[in-house]
Amino acid sequence: MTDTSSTNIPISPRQAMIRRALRHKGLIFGTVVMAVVILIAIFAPLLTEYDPYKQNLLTRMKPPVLLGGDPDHWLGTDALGRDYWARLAYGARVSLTIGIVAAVISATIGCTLGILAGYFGGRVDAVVTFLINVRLAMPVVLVALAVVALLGGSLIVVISVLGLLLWDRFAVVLRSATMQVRSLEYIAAAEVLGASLPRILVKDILPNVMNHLIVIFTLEMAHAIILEAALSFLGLGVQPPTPSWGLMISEGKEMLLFESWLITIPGVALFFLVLAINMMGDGIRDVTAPEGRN
Amino acid sequence: MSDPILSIRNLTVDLPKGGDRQYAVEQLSLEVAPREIVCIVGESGSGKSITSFATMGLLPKVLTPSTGEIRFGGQDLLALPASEHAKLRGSQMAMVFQEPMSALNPCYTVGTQIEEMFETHTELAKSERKARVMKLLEEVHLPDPARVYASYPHQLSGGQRQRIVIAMALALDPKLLIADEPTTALDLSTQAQILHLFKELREHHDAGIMFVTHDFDVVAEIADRVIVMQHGRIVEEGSAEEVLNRPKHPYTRLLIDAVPRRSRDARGAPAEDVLLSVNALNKIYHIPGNMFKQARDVHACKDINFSVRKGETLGIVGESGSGKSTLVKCLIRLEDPNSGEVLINGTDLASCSRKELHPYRKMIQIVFQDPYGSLNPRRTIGDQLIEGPVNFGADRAKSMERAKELMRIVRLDPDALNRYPNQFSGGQRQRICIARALMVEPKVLIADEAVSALDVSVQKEVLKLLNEIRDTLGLTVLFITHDLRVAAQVCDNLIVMQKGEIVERGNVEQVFGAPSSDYTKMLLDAQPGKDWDVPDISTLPPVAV
Amino acid sequence: MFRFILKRLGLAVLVAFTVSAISFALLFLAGDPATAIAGENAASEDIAIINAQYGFDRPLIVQYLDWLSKAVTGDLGQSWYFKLPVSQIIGDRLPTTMTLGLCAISFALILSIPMGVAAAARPNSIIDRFALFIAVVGQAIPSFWFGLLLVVFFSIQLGLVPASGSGTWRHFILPTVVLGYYATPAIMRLTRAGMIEVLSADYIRTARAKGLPTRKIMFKHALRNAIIPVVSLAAVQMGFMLGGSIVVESVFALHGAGFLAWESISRNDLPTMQALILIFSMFYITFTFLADVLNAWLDPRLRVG
Amino acid sequence: DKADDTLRLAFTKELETVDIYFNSAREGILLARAIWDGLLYRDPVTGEYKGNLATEWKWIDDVTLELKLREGVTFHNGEPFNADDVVYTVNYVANPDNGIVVQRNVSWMDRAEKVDDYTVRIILDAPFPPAEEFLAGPVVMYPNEYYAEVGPAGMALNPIGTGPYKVSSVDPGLHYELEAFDGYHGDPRNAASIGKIDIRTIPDFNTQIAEFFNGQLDFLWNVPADQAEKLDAMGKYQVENAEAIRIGFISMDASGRADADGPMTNPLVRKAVAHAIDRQAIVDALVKGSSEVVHSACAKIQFACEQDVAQYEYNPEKAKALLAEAGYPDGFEIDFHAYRNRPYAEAMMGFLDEVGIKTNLVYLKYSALRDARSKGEVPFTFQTWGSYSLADASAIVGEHFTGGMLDDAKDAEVTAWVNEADSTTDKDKRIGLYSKALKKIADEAYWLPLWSYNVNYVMSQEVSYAPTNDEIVRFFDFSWK
Ligand SMILES: Nc1ncnc2c1ncn2[C@@H]1O[C@H](COP(=O)(O)OP(=O)(O)OP(=O)(O)O)[C@@H](O)[C@H]1O
Ligand SMILES: Nc1ncnc2c1ncn2[C@@H]1O[C@H](COP(=O)(O)OP(=O)(O)OP(=O)(O)O)[C@@H](O)[C@H]1O
Ligand SMILES: [Mg+2]
Ligand SMILES: [Mg+2]
Repeated sequence: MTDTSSTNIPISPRQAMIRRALRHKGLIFGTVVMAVVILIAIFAPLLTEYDPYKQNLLTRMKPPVLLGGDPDHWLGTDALGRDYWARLAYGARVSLTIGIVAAVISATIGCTLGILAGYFGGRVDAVVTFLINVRLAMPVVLVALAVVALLGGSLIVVISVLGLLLWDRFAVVLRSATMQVRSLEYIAAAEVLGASLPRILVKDILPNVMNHLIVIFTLEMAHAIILEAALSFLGLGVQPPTPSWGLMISEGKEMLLFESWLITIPGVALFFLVLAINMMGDGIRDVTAPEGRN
Repeated sequence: MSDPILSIRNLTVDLPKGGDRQYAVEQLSLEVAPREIVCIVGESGSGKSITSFATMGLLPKVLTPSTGEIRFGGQDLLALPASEHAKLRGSQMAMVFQEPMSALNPCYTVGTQIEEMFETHTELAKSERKARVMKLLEEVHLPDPARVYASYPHQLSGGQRQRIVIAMALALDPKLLIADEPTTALDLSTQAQILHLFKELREHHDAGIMFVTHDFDVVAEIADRVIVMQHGRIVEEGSAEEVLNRPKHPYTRLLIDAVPRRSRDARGAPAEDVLLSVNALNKIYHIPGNMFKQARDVHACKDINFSVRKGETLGIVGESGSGKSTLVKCLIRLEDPNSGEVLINGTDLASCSRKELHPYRKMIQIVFQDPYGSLNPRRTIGDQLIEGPVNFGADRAKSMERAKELMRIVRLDPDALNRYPNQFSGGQRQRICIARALMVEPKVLIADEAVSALDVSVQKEVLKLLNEIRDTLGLTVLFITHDLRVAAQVCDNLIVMQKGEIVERGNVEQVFGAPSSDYTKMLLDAQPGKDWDVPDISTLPPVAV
Repeated sequence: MFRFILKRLGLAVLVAFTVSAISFALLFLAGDPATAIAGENAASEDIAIINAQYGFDRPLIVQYLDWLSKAVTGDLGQSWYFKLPVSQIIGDRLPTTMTLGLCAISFALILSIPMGVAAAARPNSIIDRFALFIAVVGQAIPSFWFGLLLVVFFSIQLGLVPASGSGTWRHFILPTVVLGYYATPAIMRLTRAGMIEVLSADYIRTARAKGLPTRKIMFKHALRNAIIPVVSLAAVQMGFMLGGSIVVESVFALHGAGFLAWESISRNDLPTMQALILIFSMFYITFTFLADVLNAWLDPRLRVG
Repeated sequence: DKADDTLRLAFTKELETVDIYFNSAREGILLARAIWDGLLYRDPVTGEYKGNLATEWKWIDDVTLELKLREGVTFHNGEPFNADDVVYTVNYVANPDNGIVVQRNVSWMDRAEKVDDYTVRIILDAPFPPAEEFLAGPVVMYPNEYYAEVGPAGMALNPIGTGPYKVSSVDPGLHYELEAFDGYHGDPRNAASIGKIDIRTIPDFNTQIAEFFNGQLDFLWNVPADQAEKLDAMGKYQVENAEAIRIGFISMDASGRADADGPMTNPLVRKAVAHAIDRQAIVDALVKGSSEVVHSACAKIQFACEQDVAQYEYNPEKAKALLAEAGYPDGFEIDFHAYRNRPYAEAMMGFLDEVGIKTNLVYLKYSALRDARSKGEVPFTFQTWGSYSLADASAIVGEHFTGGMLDDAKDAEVTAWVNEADSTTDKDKRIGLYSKALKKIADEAYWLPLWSYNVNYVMSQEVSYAPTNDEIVRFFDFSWK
């Protein structure tokens, strides 16, 4: 008498997730906007014939076509006469790179610390908790600003500083998520079955904290992008002439009261990108852990 | 009999789309009279709780009663506006829930929480309210009412909390008291006291009591009338005596048949050679304090000594927190014991380093209690089954063959190997866990409350399977349980633990027939439904369905 | 309990020391103090004099210990830039930042807690969606942009509030909104999630079975439990706000400690920087400590064992 | 505004201290000119030196200057001004132990001696031709009794001078209130016309403009060119432009300190750089105002600033050819350091890019960049120099071409000429020596001088003020219309 009628939930967790995802408006909005930005970033050279670095001091600060500008430059030109659309399109690359790489760095640090603390507990946990406290107690924005101010803000410096700055949330969340997973009996079962530590971490812990990881990753990615803009605002973001959106905002800020489109265009682009990433993060959380929201 | 307080007619509650079935309860009719305990029994998901929630007006928003009426005190509750219904709650009808641990707000003293009843529903002055609360606390036999009054829930034990909830329910002398599995989460001894309290209530108050449970022993202990539910429908109804001893409906018969007997299944005696022995094992947990609490030590296992022979089934019984799980965790080295030895085939596992331990891991395997937490939801069944052999160096393809074979042994479809755990029911998961443990061909199998979370009928199946496997594979089994009946049924020898110590040991007949420790006597005494001899269903006359 | 307070204080001091040691090393390694002291138009010979005068030729660790031993006695040194005692300068600026920080956190709490509660009471309702919208926008809008927009609209166009300065309470309105809004999304989300979780707890069901009115259930029984993690978060956010209000302080010309810190970076005024970092980390530690105490008061499980 | 007779303006940076000897900021100079007097005064329009606290002065020999002091002058606190104040001030600031921030302003003096109550002698270390310029600028007179009592810290919080304005309140770094000094001696400068000056620090320039729109500020200074143009176009405000002594330049690592074999050691490369950048286009599009392209390594209005030097016109083809000749047919890549005017730097990078010189911008705080330069780690940098508003070529050439930390050329010949020029008082000889030095600097293209700077001032309609071309705002010259 083999029990064959094994299921009353006929779909796999992955299928159920996809179904929920397709019904989630925020997630779809976020993903679509992200996809558009990524496509723009990849195909920037095809989308504009202008070189984002090519200046022309004779055609400075031409407003966008909508505000009665030159039809050759539909989004206008910046203070050095560079095509604004070309800078915006190429700038998507920079902003995405900053977001992704900084988040990868901080995820690596934060996850390692968080998972180790959550898994081992005890002394390891005490050390990691201490580190997290140090990190939180340190006004790292200031320290980072100091470092960038003194070392000069190259793309690499900015990304590494942001990466070193944003790991705390990964550590905090993954620590508690790991603790929770760690207390489940399948971890004990795996141990009893002789699984090695790395194997347990990779096969049993990581997949089960993955959704937290992804959600925080998106949040921190958005955070990194917006922080870079803030650094740029204080004059310490990536270096010109690199077309980052944060830098464009910071350059456009000069003329805020007179040519407000200069700051509005990259500002809106940045706003939507960050909005989209956040909505994606929220969506992923809703979809992977539906109990989290309702 | 007087007029019913509550009468439910043709109640149907719809389930949201995509649920297990269309209705949570369907065409349900029942009555509760004053001074009467009506037990509703049925397996998990049969709609017992939904019925009580519908009566209290506490249904979750997604569930809506579609037809029928619930008449209470001359009015139809379903037609009543929510605010009117709220006024009845507490004053006219009250409810006691299953989980005493979480049923009280951790932020307020229990006194305040009981007083709230008077505050909301009466005009009593503060001092009078307090006096009434004190009286209630006495009525539910709480020691030192003044202290309890000022205590926070977490300072009380589960049984005490359940009494608080009952006191709260009785505060305004309601006409109807609904108890939804009020003893399921409690220890045997506490359960006995709470059941006793209910019986007392029936004597001293006029209230009609609707008592939801899934345990026939409890039914036998207190019920006047019994209603049996299955899949949202009432399948049988009658006086307790009738239903318990002469069940008519096949489903009722199935359930009653699954109730474990107090006698041991006949089987051959185990061999003589000792396979596993534990000497002077100690485990102390250090609980670190925080800013507001002292650190303290919990001596979870004290000088544990016992040995198990090859092929023997040793039962370890004891109430919650007595150290059973800690003991087995030390055996399999999920915890490191503070002192003592665990000898298996002459090797001391307790003193092995992690590395040395590895080859011995496969000797002892374990099946845990929680069927939902013991399988990794993100890995396929097959992947988890071959985990063990692969870790011990076996070939993946060969292990997969073995996994298929074991799936057949635990009576599951081998094709299910590439599915995920969430596609299986609790009973099926426990079988998978058993299969997983058996993959590495252990000598000793530990079952830590392996069947406690399952419905009786499923429990019976899994127990049967375990017994079969033990016999065919010649396994030695350590069977941990708090259910004396189950222990009696499957074990050869028993160990009784209390507060980390072994207080009694011997074979089943000795322990049950002539217990030596007071603790064991008390446990035996506390079992509900002692007066009920489970009828032998096969001897009952067949009934047409 | 006394022991644990001691232990906790010890840990706090250790955290503060670690923070100050790290920042000391970073600051002194990355910048050249002498040039900073000399100022922009200083000539080369000026710098050599300064180097000898201040003892920058000593090993870093000696300089740190020297600084630390003075710091514990309350002597935070002299600002290289203002040539005034650091404690005096910071003392002048802290009230502004504290006022701003307190206003902002109050604003954030007053905005986000009721909204989080309302959203949790009716998930997926219009209120919930609106709250979510506020939160998502709050996360995405760069605060300097938001600040400048508010200035353009409320100060220049409508002339309702002053654009900069810290003279009266009206000066604090816009900065409070900008800085407070920054903390709002996190607090609101946590309140909402906490409330949703708590509302499904058994004791809420008990409260309903007691026939309590909804208002009482929401605010007496649910909120008190849901607010506990929010208190911790608010403490952390408050710490961030004090040290992270640079942008807001610079836009609104509020000369608070955050802005002072930022300016000190640009001026390489290391003693001021160093003292501020120490003070900010102390703040963080104090706030989290206060949050723990407050939580213990809110949650007896933490208090009585 | 006129209604309450208060002129409101803003500083962008927090001033470290009002004590002029202990700050090196432009804001400090502004306040100093209002609060204190120098012994001499240089008319900003004619460039002529006039007596101020001294009425007559003459050189006794190359290193001794005798001055007759003005009688009847009192400080804001009532202390009378006399020779003791001068002797005290000069001896205090000339003493290196007192740590005056800008040593160059004071180190040329050795001491002062009192001849009688109203006659003093200032003794120099060595002949110092621009002495008069310094006495008319950064060296101002402090009250001896008061300063001896309160020191720099007290002076910072409650400054006392003889100038047309006295200070009524100081909130260090944040807020200053000045009010007209009734007892001002009134020659050669005007007494104050506007009753009160109120200065706040507003770091964000947009906020300053917002406050200006709101009528909370009456006067904006250092307004960036684009904003000034827009404000002018609004027609509601007065926008004035004035030249500044400050010039911009690119310094190149000719001596190979940063990289001994680097491209910048090759004069052909340096000349290629000079030909590659269209300075005129940048001036027209970005710098604007009264700025002009400069060719000599100093500001035109400075004494001995030779203008007849080699000039490098914009010619990218020639630049490419020179690069090819120098062995870089495909150009090269190099770090380009800068600390201010990022758009100008970016524009130059754009031009360099066209001829094949790839630049990586390293944008640093001034102190960090200066530190890097003094360690010789900077091969190629965009710098500016304001010469402390001193109208003498030594203020810029003397600092950068005499082998010091900021000297990238390390040309022994130039150093010798400049040192000789700076130790003689013979004006013609100085002009000749500077001419030789500046010509060689241009011929070798050690620097690429870029343009002179200008300053934009924006005033509300009520304010009347005629800016001068030395970047200094003189409050006593303001009046209401
Ligand atoms: N909130 C809900 N949403 C959807 N379905 C629900 C909800 N609550 C209960 N159900 C479904 O209603 C049916 C009856 O549930 P009910 O809680 O009454 O069972 P029960 O007999 O009390 O079981 P147990 O013994 O496990 O408490 C089940 O199929 C369950 O899945
Ligand atoms: N990891 C731990 N840290 C601290 N104390 C623990 C830990 N695990 C168990 N304990 C304590 O040890 C004692 C024995 O617990 P154990 O889990 O062994 O009991 P049990 O008999 O298995 O109970 P149950 O029937 O509830 O499973 C309890 O008082 C428990 O609180
Ligand atoms: Mg139920
Ligand atoms: Mg257990």
